[in-house]
Amino acid sequence: MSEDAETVRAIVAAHRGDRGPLLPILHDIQDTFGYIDQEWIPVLATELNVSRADVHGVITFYTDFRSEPSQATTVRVCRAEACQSLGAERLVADTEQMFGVKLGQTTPDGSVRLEQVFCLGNCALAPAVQINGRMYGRMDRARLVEVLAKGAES
Amino acid sequence: MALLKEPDLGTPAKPGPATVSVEVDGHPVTVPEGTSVMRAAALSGIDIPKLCATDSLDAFGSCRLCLVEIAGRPSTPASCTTPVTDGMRVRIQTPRLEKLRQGVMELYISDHPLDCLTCSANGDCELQDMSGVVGLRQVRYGYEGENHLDLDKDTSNPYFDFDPSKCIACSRCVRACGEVQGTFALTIEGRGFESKVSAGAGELFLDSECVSCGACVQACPTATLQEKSVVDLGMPNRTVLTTCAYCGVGCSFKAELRGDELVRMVPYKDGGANEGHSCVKGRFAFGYATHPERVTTPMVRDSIDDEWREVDWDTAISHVARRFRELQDTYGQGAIGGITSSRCTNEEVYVVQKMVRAAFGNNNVDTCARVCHSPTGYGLKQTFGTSAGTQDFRSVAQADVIVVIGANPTDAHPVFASRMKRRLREGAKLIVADPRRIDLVRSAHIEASHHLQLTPGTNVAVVNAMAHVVVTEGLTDESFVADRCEDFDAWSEFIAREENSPEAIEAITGVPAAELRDAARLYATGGNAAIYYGLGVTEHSQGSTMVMGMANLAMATGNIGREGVGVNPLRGQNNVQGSCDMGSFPHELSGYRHVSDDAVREVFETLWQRPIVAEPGLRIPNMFDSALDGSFRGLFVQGEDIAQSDPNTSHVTEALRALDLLVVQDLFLNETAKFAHVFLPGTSFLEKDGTFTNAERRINRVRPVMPPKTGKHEWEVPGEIARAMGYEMSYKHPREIMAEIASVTPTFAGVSFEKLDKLGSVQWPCNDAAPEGTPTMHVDAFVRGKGKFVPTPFVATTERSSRKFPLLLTTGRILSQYNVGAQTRRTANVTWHPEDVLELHPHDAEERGIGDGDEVTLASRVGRTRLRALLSDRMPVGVVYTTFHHPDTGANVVTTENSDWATNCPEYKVTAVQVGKGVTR
Amino acid sequence: MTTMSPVMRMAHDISAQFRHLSLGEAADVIADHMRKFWDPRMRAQLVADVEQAGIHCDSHVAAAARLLRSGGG
Amino acid sequence: MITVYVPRDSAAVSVGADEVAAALEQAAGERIRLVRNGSRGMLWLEPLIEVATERGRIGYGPVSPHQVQGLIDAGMLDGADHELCLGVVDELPWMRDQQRLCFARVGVTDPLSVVDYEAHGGLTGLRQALAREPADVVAEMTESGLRGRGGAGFPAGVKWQTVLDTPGETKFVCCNADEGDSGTFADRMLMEGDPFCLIEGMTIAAHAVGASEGYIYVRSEYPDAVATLRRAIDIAYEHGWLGENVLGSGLRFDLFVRVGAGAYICGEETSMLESLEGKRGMVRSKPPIPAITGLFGKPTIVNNVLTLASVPRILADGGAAYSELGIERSRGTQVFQLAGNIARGGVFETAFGITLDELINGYGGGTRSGRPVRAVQVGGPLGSYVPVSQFDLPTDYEAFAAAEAMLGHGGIVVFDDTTDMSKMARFAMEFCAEESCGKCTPCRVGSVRGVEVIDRITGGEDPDGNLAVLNDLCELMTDGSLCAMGGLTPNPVRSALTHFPEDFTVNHREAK
Repeated sequence: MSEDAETVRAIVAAHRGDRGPLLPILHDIQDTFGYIDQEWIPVLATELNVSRADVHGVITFYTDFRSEPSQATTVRVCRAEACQSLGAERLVADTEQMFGVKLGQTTPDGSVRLEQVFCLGNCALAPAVQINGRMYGRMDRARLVEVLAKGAES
Repeated sequence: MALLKEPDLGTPAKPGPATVSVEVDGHPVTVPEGTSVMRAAALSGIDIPKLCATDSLDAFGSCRLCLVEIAGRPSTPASCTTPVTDGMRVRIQTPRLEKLRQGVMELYISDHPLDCLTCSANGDCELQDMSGVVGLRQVRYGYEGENHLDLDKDTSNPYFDFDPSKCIACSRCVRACGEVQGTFALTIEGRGFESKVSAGAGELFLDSECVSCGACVQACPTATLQEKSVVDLGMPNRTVLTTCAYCGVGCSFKAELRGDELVRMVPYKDGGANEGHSCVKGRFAFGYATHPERVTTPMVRDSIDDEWREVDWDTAISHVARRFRELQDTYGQGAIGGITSSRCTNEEVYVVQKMVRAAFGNNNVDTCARVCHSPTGYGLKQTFGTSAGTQDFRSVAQADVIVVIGANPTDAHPVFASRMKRRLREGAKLIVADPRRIDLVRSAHIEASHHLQLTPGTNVAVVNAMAHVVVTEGLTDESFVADRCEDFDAWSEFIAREENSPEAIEAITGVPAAELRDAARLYATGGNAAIYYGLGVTEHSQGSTMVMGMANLAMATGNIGREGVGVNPLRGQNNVQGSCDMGSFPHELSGYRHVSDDAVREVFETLWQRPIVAEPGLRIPNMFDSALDGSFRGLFVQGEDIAQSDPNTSHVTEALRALDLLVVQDLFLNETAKFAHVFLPGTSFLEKDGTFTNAERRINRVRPVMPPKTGKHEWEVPGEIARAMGYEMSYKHPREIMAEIASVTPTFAGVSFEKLDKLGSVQWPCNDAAPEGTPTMHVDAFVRGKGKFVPTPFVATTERSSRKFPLLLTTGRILSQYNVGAQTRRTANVTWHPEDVLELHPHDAEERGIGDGDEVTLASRVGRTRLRALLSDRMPVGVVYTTFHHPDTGANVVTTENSDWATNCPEYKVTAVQVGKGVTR
Repeated sequence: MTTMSPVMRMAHDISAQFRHLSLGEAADVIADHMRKFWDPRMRAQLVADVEQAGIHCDSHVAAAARLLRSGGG
Repeated sequence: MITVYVPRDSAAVSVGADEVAAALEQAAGERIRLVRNGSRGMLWLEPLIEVATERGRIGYGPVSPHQVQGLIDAGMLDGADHELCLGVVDELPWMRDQQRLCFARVGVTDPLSVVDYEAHGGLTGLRQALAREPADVVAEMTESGLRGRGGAGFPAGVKWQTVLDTPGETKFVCCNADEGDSGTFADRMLMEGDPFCLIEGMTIAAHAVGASEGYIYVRSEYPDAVATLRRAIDIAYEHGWLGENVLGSGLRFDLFVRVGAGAYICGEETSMLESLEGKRGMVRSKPPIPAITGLFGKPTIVNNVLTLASVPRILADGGAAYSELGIERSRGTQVFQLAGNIARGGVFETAFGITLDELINGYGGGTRSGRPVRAVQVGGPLGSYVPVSQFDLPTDYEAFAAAEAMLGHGGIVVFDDTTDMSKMARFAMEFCAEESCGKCTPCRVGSVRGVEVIDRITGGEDPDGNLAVLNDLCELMTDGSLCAMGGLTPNPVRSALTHFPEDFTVNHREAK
């Protein structure tokens, strides 16, 4: 914990001088650790001279921030209108069926996490899916299987 | 009176003259620029429905109940967030608006328990009220939809519960915690429909940063945050307006009763000192008043080794009178004296000093201010001409630079601290001079520009160096000095000497010269600069010198005589200002007039029909010394626990043991009472009728919430003793005492209970020249005419660290406890501070093999005690800190007899000590 | 460390504050302070203590005590 | 060396552009100079390879990686014909008919090449601006008639004038790049395809109003745009386009990219400011307006990406030239985005006034599924569903408003006749419930109840009564919400109810 706390402090230090730096800091922490541990909230509060509640309120407002560590491949299926017009809801159903979990859940073996997302900016090539940060267009069940198989290699 | 419901105008007042005229449903009203439509409507007599708006908080615009129509605009803006414009025509009652409001309420109620009839807030619920106001008749969504009804209640706080199932997510609690209190312990967790109030990072209230000030409870419009006492006892049905009896802030409260039972204390919005805010002590910690350990019957014993014997009042009083007279007959008129209490009312204090002066026939009267703010009295009298702070609390909102020296307002004066922090969040700069890194130095959203972390005992060197920078860098306000002050040249010659330069004093104070120079420049050039100080200034061998040093600095920079500036003591106890005002000092009659002044004495002699001794009497430490040498034999102590609060406990107790008659009047059998021969039960503030004067010279009414549990008003007792001693002194009501005070004290000439009842409070001087009181002093001229510069050479205390006692101990307070703890220890406040601890730097701890929480021995040249260690980097290396709230610890066992050269105020803040692991030797 | 009487200790504390003044000025200020704030018994005690201390007494304290004695305590 | 272009745009990459580029490098690495350009915006053709020839840039697409070798073998590098060959890209009707001001360089240049940028007219506007007084620059903006492209259509010049007129030592320029609306991707394409244009626009804005710092708030769903912008900003600093002395003019302007964290509401300008301050993205009440009390309480310009990207051209050619384009009070060009179930989706920049029909059935080629169009949603998830019967509507802010629709940012999502419009109405409420900041009651609670009520209606539970409740709720959300999120959510719901009432009846649904 203390070593991690030092890392957290170093991340904060890298943002000294930035205005309103909490979001960039939270992003960096999540990029570094994959999540934001509850125990770092007091460290952040002290370093940034805000209250613990301030930090907690921000973390819980934004859906990007996770409070639990996760090794899973994140599959985010776009459910916004443009993707719905080309069968996003069917893709969601297919994906849920493939992995046996609902959106917002992680497979029991911890390998894949399904999430919904509203718009990836790929609305002319719908439906869109983002897998570990990379975007795919014209997605369907078959292509998803293919991409995930490839992704496992790279 | 019936239960007082204060009007809520929805949004805070805007400053400035009323210049903008608008029409609300045809009613014209003129308001200051920037006023919200909601407030303008309220001022015109029309309440717009609202839930998230309340006039203690900035407009938020979330509930959408206050929508209005404005001529010429198609939309329906929220009236709370819409400022008025001249000529605006507002409609608040139209079919469209009524439908919208019903729609909003329909949504609220679709996610709210339907238990109004059994709800603890029934009758005091804004949600309930608004349902009625908007005429809600049905909830067409039904109650089966998504909801928050199964959320768990948090009952962790000893004073209030949090029931999120009743929350309407208006954020009033969150905003109150931030805007009013400045703690930011609350937030909204999540977003959208999942939004929910969270203490800290999803913690229980008790585990969070919450300081239990009650602002959130006060702000909550539903039963979500509610006092446990209301849950247990039910809604109060009548109100008594009164004044808190804890610190010198002097908050106004509505004591709310159900029948004769006090249910809760609610801060009063019209209270000049607190403007609707409170702290954990005043708001919640009043249970001591009805604590079973209260003594309510007089008791007598011949020897302190005997058991107490309960007697009736007449027996007790005649016993006291007889014994006092006997001692005077045997040992002389000056062999007895009295100590007045800073916790009692002005009227109660006045009669005690009158008893001493008129019935005892001497000036052996002193007050517990001796051990806290007597140097303030001396120092400000010498320089400015009167023994009191220069500003009202409101003034801090105009300060651009705030200097806090030897004070820890967030713990000791929390409500004022909140006002100060609000100003700091608005951008005022802060300089803190304190050996400890107190919360103000750095806490959520507050950060001092400079923390002058000086070695204890070197205040004067620091203030001299700041003045040195002002004088030598040409930052003096020359016209102010020339027009308003005297003796500047001698002082400036003294202060400009090299020995006072920051570079020269760095070695003494440990404060880097550059930091000090920057701080001095900021003070001198940063706009309105205000100094606030506490016992970290006064309780030193040079306490009085330091007070004068600060006064010099303020005068040199022209920071006196207007809003936003000044030199201001933060008084420790509720009525320490008042007890001093009332003539409790052995050298002064009421209004700070020396006993040697024939004209002043004559006023009293004429009225009292007794000669007044023209020479000063004994001060408290002198009384102890004289008791030990046998010349002082009898003492009346009103509401002060000198055996716990005064320094060098063994010396004090020896002196008390030496007395032939010690009469103690108090609520509880305190430490001092162990040495008493007569115990007279005192009354709590809930039983008192009179006035307290706070740190800003504000005279507030204290009104009885319940009859005296002792069967006698405390103000009656000195009169009865005096009468039994042969001096006729009687009043039918405390208002007569105030009338007498006003008749003999020019600064109080205009004060009366009638005026206080009418105006709420007044700040002295209150007389023909200032019939409604004086918020800011020394505006056109100083009370003494010209402000006097007094050279203040730094003289190091003789209490120094040594090989045997290498650390310096300094003492202070903590938020939840108060003074010797007699009151707060008898409430649930012990939850937060069950024992005194010794704070020390991890380095000092490591050197001694001490771990966090270890039991340690604390020893000084005069005594030793034991307590638990708290490792804290708030402390500098070499300095340790503790509080004196618990008699078990008895921190004053180790403090010395060193005292302020001018006033004998003890040097609590510097004691050379050693700390050892374990309870050895 | 010799034990001083309380009044002597206080007198020394006061006189220490006025080292920046000449002996004569200091004595005036110190004596004036004692007249204003000290019970006459304490002043009398100081005069007695100073006499007893003789030449070992601090010069400022002694000078102030002389003024107190001549000024009628 | 033959210059070959393969887009780096993330839409192109999402359908294999990286793999195509890799295949090209492998097959002809030594013969070609491969430029990763932005996308031309003809997204149905991605991955689109362009080969520079004497005739112009010849396009091939859409290309699969495995087709690359065959294309080379067929002489693609010489511009030879092939079944995938599209001819000269600039001469395709889709490209030819556009009036590309904002998107002039997008797809044409290497987005991070300063040489390309200046060679294609970059910095002209900034140089013009720096040579003039701030007030003149603002006047030029006012004259152009440019209205905010983020959706609300507020005149940019008026906003800038307010910031200019508000005294303050510190002022900010904030770019709202939180493009969260479904059906919009032009901001992303511009940031990925011509980031210097945005930087230049913001710098001009800074000069015009006296700002010294700028922030681009990009949603986290756009990692490629973030990376490209950051790189572009570094390059701009290296070349003195940003920093303490912009182009030697003495102007100091520092520019930062900030990344959102998964909150649609942060596209609302006050919520975005809160987020930039490191807080929860809670909507602020207005007044005060951000132009006076904005980021950290300072006077602040908040403009959308395309608004700011329009600025360099306005300054280069003059406000009058810009205002000659368009109709009525909708001046200049709009970057339309054709999305959803459409045969030829992408961006199409043209002057205001073009009809929906021309865009959808003309350039867009109707649905991708080949079925009849049933409705289009214009202006994002808060925009109305427009039925085919209204396809003759000219794209003009006021004309759309009159038809109870919203042109917004010009995003158009097409749905075919299999779409159940009651589901889309329900989704509008669901989306609002998912993304509401939670501050105001109509939005926080109303959206949740909206979903429940629509479920009751479509479930056949007292349809008339519940329709009345839904109508009241829509009215409450429209009139009572704090911001556009709650205030406009009724648009898709109401329009679906108005134009497709049959979709809300049980019988119809059971038949489907």
